[in-house]
Amino acid sequence: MTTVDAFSTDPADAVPHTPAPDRLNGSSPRTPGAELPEHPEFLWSNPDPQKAYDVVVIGGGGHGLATAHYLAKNHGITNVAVLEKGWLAGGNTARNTTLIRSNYLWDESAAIYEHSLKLWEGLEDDLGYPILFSQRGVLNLAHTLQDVRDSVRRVEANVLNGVDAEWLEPDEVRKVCPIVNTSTDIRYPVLGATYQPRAGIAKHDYVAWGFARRVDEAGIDIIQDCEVTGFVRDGNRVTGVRTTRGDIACGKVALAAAGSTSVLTDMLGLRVPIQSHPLQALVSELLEPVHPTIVMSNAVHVYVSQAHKGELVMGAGVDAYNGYGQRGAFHIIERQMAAAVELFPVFARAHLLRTWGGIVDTTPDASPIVGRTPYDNVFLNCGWGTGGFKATPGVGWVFADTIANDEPHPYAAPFSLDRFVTGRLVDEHGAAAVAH
Amino acid sequence: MQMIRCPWCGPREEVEFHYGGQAHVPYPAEPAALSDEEWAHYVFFRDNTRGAFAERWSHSAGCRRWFNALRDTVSYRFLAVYRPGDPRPVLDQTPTAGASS
Amino acid sequence: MADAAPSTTPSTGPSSSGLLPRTHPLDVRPDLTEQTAGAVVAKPLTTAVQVRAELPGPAADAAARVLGVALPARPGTWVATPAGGRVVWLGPDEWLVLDPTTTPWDLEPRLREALAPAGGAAVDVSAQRVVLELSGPLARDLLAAGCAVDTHPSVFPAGRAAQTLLAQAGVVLLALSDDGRHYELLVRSSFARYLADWLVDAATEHRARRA
Amino acid sequence: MSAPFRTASGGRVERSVPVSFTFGGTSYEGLRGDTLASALLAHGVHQVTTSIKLGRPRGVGAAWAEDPSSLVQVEEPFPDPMQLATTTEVFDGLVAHGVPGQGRLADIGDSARYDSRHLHVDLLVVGAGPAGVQAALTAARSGARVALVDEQSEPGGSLLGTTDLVDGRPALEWVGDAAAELAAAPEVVHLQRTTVFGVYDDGFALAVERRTDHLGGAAPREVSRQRVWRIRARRTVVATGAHERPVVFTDNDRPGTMLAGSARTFLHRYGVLAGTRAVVLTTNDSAYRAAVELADAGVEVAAVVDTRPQVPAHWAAECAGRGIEVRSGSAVVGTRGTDRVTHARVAARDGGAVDDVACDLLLVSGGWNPAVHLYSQARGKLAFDTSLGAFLPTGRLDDLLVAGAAAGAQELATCLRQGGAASATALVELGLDVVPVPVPSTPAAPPVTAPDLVWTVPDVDGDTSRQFVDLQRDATVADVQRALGAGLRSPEHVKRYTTIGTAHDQGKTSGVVTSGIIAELLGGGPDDVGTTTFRPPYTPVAFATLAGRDRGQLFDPVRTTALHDWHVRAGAVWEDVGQWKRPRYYPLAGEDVETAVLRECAAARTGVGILDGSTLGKIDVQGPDAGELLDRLYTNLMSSLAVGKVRYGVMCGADGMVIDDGTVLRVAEDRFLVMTTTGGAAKVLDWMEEWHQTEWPELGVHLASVTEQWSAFPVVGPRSRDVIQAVFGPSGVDAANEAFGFMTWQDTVLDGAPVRLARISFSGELAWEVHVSSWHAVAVWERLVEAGRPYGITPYGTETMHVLRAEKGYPIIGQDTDGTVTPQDLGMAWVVSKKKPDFVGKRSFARADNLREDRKQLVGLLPVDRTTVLPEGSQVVELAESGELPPPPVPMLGHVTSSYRSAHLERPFALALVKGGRARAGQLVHVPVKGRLVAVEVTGPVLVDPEGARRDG
Repeated sequence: MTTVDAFSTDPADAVPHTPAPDRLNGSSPRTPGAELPEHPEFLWSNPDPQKAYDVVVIGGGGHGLATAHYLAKNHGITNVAVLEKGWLAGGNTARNTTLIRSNYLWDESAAIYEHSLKLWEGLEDDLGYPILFSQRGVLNLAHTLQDVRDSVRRVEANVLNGVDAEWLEPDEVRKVCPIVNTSTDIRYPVLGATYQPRAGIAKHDYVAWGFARRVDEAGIDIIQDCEVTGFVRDGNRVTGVRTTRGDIACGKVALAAAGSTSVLTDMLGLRVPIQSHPLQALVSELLEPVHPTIVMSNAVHVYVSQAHKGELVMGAGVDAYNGYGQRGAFHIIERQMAAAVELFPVFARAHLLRTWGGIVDTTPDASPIVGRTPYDNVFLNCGWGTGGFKATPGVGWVFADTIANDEPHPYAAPFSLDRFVTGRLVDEHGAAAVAH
Repeated sequence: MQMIRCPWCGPREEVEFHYGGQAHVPYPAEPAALSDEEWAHYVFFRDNTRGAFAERWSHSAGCRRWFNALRDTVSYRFLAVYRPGDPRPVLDQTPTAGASS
Repeated sequence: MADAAPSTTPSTGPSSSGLLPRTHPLDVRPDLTEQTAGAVVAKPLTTAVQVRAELPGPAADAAARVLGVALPARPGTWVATPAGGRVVWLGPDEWLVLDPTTTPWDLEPRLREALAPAGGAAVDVSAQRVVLELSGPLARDLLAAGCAVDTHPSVFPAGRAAQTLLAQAGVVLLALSDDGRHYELLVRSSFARYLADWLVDAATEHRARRA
Repeated sequence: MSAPFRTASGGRVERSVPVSFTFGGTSYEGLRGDTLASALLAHGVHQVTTSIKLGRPRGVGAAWAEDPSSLVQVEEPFPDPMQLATTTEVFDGLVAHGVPGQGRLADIGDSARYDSRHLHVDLLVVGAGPAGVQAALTAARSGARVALVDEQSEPGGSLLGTTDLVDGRPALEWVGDAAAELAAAPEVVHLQRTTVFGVYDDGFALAVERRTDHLGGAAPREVSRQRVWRIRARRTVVATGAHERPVVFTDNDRPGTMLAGSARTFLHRYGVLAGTRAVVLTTNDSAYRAAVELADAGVEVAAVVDTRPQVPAHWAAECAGRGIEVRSGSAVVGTRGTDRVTHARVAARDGGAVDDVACDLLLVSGGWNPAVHLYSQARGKLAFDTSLGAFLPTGRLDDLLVAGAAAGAQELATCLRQGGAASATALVELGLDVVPVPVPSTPAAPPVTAPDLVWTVPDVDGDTSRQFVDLQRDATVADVQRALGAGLRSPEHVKRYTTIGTAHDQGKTSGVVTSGIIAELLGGGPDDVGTTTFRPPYTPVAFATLAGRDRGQLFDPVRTTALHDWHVRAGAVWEDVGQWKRPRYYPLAGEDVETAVLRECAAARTGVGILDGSTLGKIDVQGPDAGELLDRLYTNLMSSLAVGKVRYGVMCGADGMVIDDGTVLRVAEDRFLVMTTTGGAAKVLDWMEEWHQTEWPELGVHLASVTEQWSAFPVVGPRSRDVIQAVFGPSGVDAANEAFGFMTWQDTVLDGAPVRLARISFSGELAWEVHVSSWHAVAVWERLVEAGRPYGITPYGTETMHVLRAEKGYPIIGQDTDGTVTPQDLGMAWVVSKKKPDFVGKRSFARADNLREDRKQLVGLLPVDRTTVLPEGSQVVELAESGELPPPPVPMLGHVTSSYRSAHLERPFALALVKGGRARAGQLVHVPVKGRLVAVEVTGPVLVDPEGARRDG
């Protein structure tokens, strides 16, 4: 650990600042694992926008902040503003289920997600922030013979791409996660699972705030409550951004606005093949540790981990219709609960404590769009669907590189807007990719 | 769980319906005459409107009929439903969600 | 291999006329009525033909001539035929004819010959669905356990019909009386056992109360 | 064990029905009607648990769901984590203990039942307090369909905790009469122990009814433990009351510290004195009632500490009459004690000495927060009302009204009036004739003195680290100060930094206080800060409750064919294909999957086999334009098919990728039968309807699913003709090649049952598909099996079907394709019409990516060792010059889509999608298998009978 000495990477070791003896009067031992490390005394300043910046990043979520971080760190570009229309990291960063993995099928996806995963593995040191990256592994369950084929295919591809992956038979699944119902008499028995041991979870606020603090330290302006209302255009260039906090001139513009991307691209007259959908998530109350890993099941539609404080965190399905409302329909949650209890009988009496929704920007091939646009100085990063959080450092890195060099980073190149014209898609759902 | 007003069956629960994306995107008269880019726009590019959005729905668990709806993508509220072939309705007022008095 | 022949209570059963025997998907649930505290009865196999016609129009007129009753124009309704069957509205140009008095291979060609020249269509769907009768004081409670349609007699009296979901099965629900105590459910044959099992499960408390 | 703090009489508990329970290892006796909290308090037990981070003792802070501190784990009758002592009803055999913050799940599944009911009403009334009861009565008398839903064990709401009079008699008598009237009204559903936990669009509300929890081990097993009510209401009246708000001061978490109104509830509802000597801290008039009533009940009230400089004259007199000291302009600045309050530390607000007043009960009232959760969930906007010091609804919503204390009403009379008025307003809007219900009379309320707005009482030494804002999270004013110091301004950020409001109570008592504290620290009002979002559920709901009956075999429908029982009797091993159960193979005694499949394959290739193919999707397509529609959707020409003939076809999406395939029978000039894959049945019908209805409504064509109507049995193998001839010959069928050619069909009648025979082969063998009404499926199947007995007819399952078709190179859509595969990639350019000007997907074939030479193409693979069965999903690679696998990332050529051991070829084989695969025919590539590199030869996909001689036999 570097800068924040009270922190530890292992949540089990996490101890708050030592309480004064009086605070412990009549005490009993604190609850193991129910504690998180505290945040630092200072995170970011709240400057007013300046008149001009070399780069204006639109979107103060994980992606925008990571992009700003790597602009500063890797490219020495610090005359940068990150504009956030609401509160920092209050969009999908605050609403996701924090799964981090790289076991994607296609080479292009595996490359960028694995790049991201490697960055995650060093991120705590880079940020000097206890992001609680816990590599507890992910199981993707197979329930049908076709699931098994797709799973083996993905495992074999992962291994050849240098991504850790293995296929587990049901008895091995039980060893990794004893609470999964592997009996053969359930409606869709577990026929096995893929396993990526290096996958994990992190604490999303800590991640975003860690990036934000570094960005602030680098002299980059984080400007909240600053909604973009228009662009100033000069031919093939955008020279300024109109905002609710005044006009800001810019050398380059980087869009990292996830579900709200279309609102911006519509202002630019730029068509982007994304659709914004509600995606819900939920948590239970805090529970003693029961679930040591992450389990995902496409067929039964479940994704669940137990977060650091002990709450079960689950992602639900994407609502079918377009929506910007940051909420979804409850029947999706109910179906999620049925699936959870089916696969994890011990969850029956866990309680749904809170539900919420984010806005995911989905593309026709379930892969992101990262790269240049028809504008010379406008760069686009969107379309991450349910996969955005895990990509945070990776996309920050390659997007910053793309912005700095005016050409796509090699990991970004396959994800160009142009692929929808050529047909060279990176079709992750066609290839039975798993959500989240 | 919303109620969606099927133009034929009346209000039914959302789970009886299937979403069909943006409405009024006709199949090109002569696909072969389109450039790759124009064709790509037909196949893959749809509006992603924040606000009133004309879209297609099918009452899949009911009468199996497709229809169009104007829906606010922020409040999710259905502003109008209309039959295929009918033009997009013009609304008198901008809808708002939430408190009304 | 088929020595453990199932009971054939609700089905037509082996015919004495040398015709091929029929089986009913719920032959294996002979105790369905008992298990649902008397609420559910599997009805015998019934001739059913799906009819398509523009209404009003010549095909609809032709259908009315064959059936002896006009196709109901109002969505979500059914009407009785003179032959003792029903014509159920399924869509603005789609109806389901149920006729216990004839065979599919009689009714389908008759309707098709009458309708097709006028732009309509008729399809034998007799084996596509089975019919369950739901009656008595528990009927509405069982429906409320899995069906979101309001079955209150004030809004769903005799003559109303709804294609909807009951639990996770698509059904056509017909109201047969004005007192909320008599319904028919049409369910696709492949879902019939699921739905029967679900109804038996839904009747658990009623069954226990009766015991 | 006696209960020393139980009053001699009064309360709603049943004094003649004692119940025994165990808490924290100690046995206690309570009364039916007690909560765990009231029963413990009756025994003088205040401390329930310790806090999550600091291990500080925590007690009962409130009387219902807003309590932030009395977390317990129920152990018996079944482990239930994170319950509140204040909402858990006691029963014989209850075993529970306090938990600091993490509950424990049972290590076994829960066998209790959970179910749900739909309920449609004109008016949903949430809350059976005075406003709610009056609203429900009004609606009931007007003949409306009404649901009155309340979360407590009996109606009354706030009246359960008071001595109020209504119409000159005890308020609960009025409530009781109202409940009786509602029970007799035919269109009223009155649910107690039922929490409306979420309000959604279009009048949809979800409630959970706790039906048997209070019965403990005596709960009947067949009765669902909890029931979800899915309520669809045309109008909703939210009458959920208000939660009392604490004041934050140093050591405000010590057991014995309690909201003032809650002490009244414990007294009046449960007959329990929460202490012997009390200090009351208040910012408003309401807590004086607690002081006076507790004093009257025998509690020594040491002082009422009122933060306001001027105390209300009426209440000052009431206190004086009871010898209760009132200290105006003062506050409690701290507490003393260890696991229970021993002293309240009282000081004047403008400073001065601290007076430690001995007490074992410290009652607090910082005002009232209307329970606006449901209104806010429904997206109602809130505004801070400075006179009340609370966030209030800003009005009504289209179909939701708020009445009573939830709307900010202070007095009982106002609550009653608002409840009736809201109901009447709603009914008028619904077009119902309102029968007004007179507002019952209530005694005149004393004049109200304006409340004070106090969020925190400063610590005398300026130490804010023991001033608890969120007791469950051990979060203090100091934490809020740190958050602001770190640069955070949004309450959402402060919430995340401090974790305030994220615990089990979701900030019911801490949320508004936090906004107040932030506002105070930053300058400005709570309105500038706002609140964090109220999200469903209002109180936690068990997963299993929401799962309801969708568990076990009812989790997802099992679809069965007409032959299901035959398969069961034949010992089929099942495969889940979508929702269908299909026989995968039929093992004989001692057979494993491999031997069974080899046997079944051999039978089909050398004798005759029979498959239940009834799950294949079937669509009847009728009308003069039937052929035209099919031409537009299939890649090949269907309109040219002659009546009596069969044609194979492929459908693509607009992107040119294969989405389904199957055979098409032309039944008549204006009628086709379209066969789809099992998994594609619904999708293809939807696809056809979508195009027809939305793009080409002018086409005269009608579509109908006949999937269940027709059962379909492929009879396959060199002896299939014998079987077909034997069964259908007597009906006039001639199965000879000349009379019944490949890809033709004929109708016949078997003992009165119409049958359609089609010479279709998905196996490469001589084969017929027998189509018959599912009414006769069993009979016809049994006839076929009987007739086939001399030829060793063998029923086979999906596994053998897969092997047979793979040997012929026939792809399975969804197994050998993945949404990125074109017909050309499958080697099926022949199925793509060059004559048709257009069909769906055609334009995409001309895109740049579709013209690449190195697209993945379907090929056959033959392991050179003739023994390895390549695992399906294995990747195909090219080796480095060295003959070894290069280091990652290893370039991949494609993957194995299907792989089997072939009885016919006497070797394993596979189908694979391989880059530029067709051009690689004859080349060797490699497949890594469990760390080994298996050399395979690339071949064409058709490995058996490429000339089709067998099929055409």
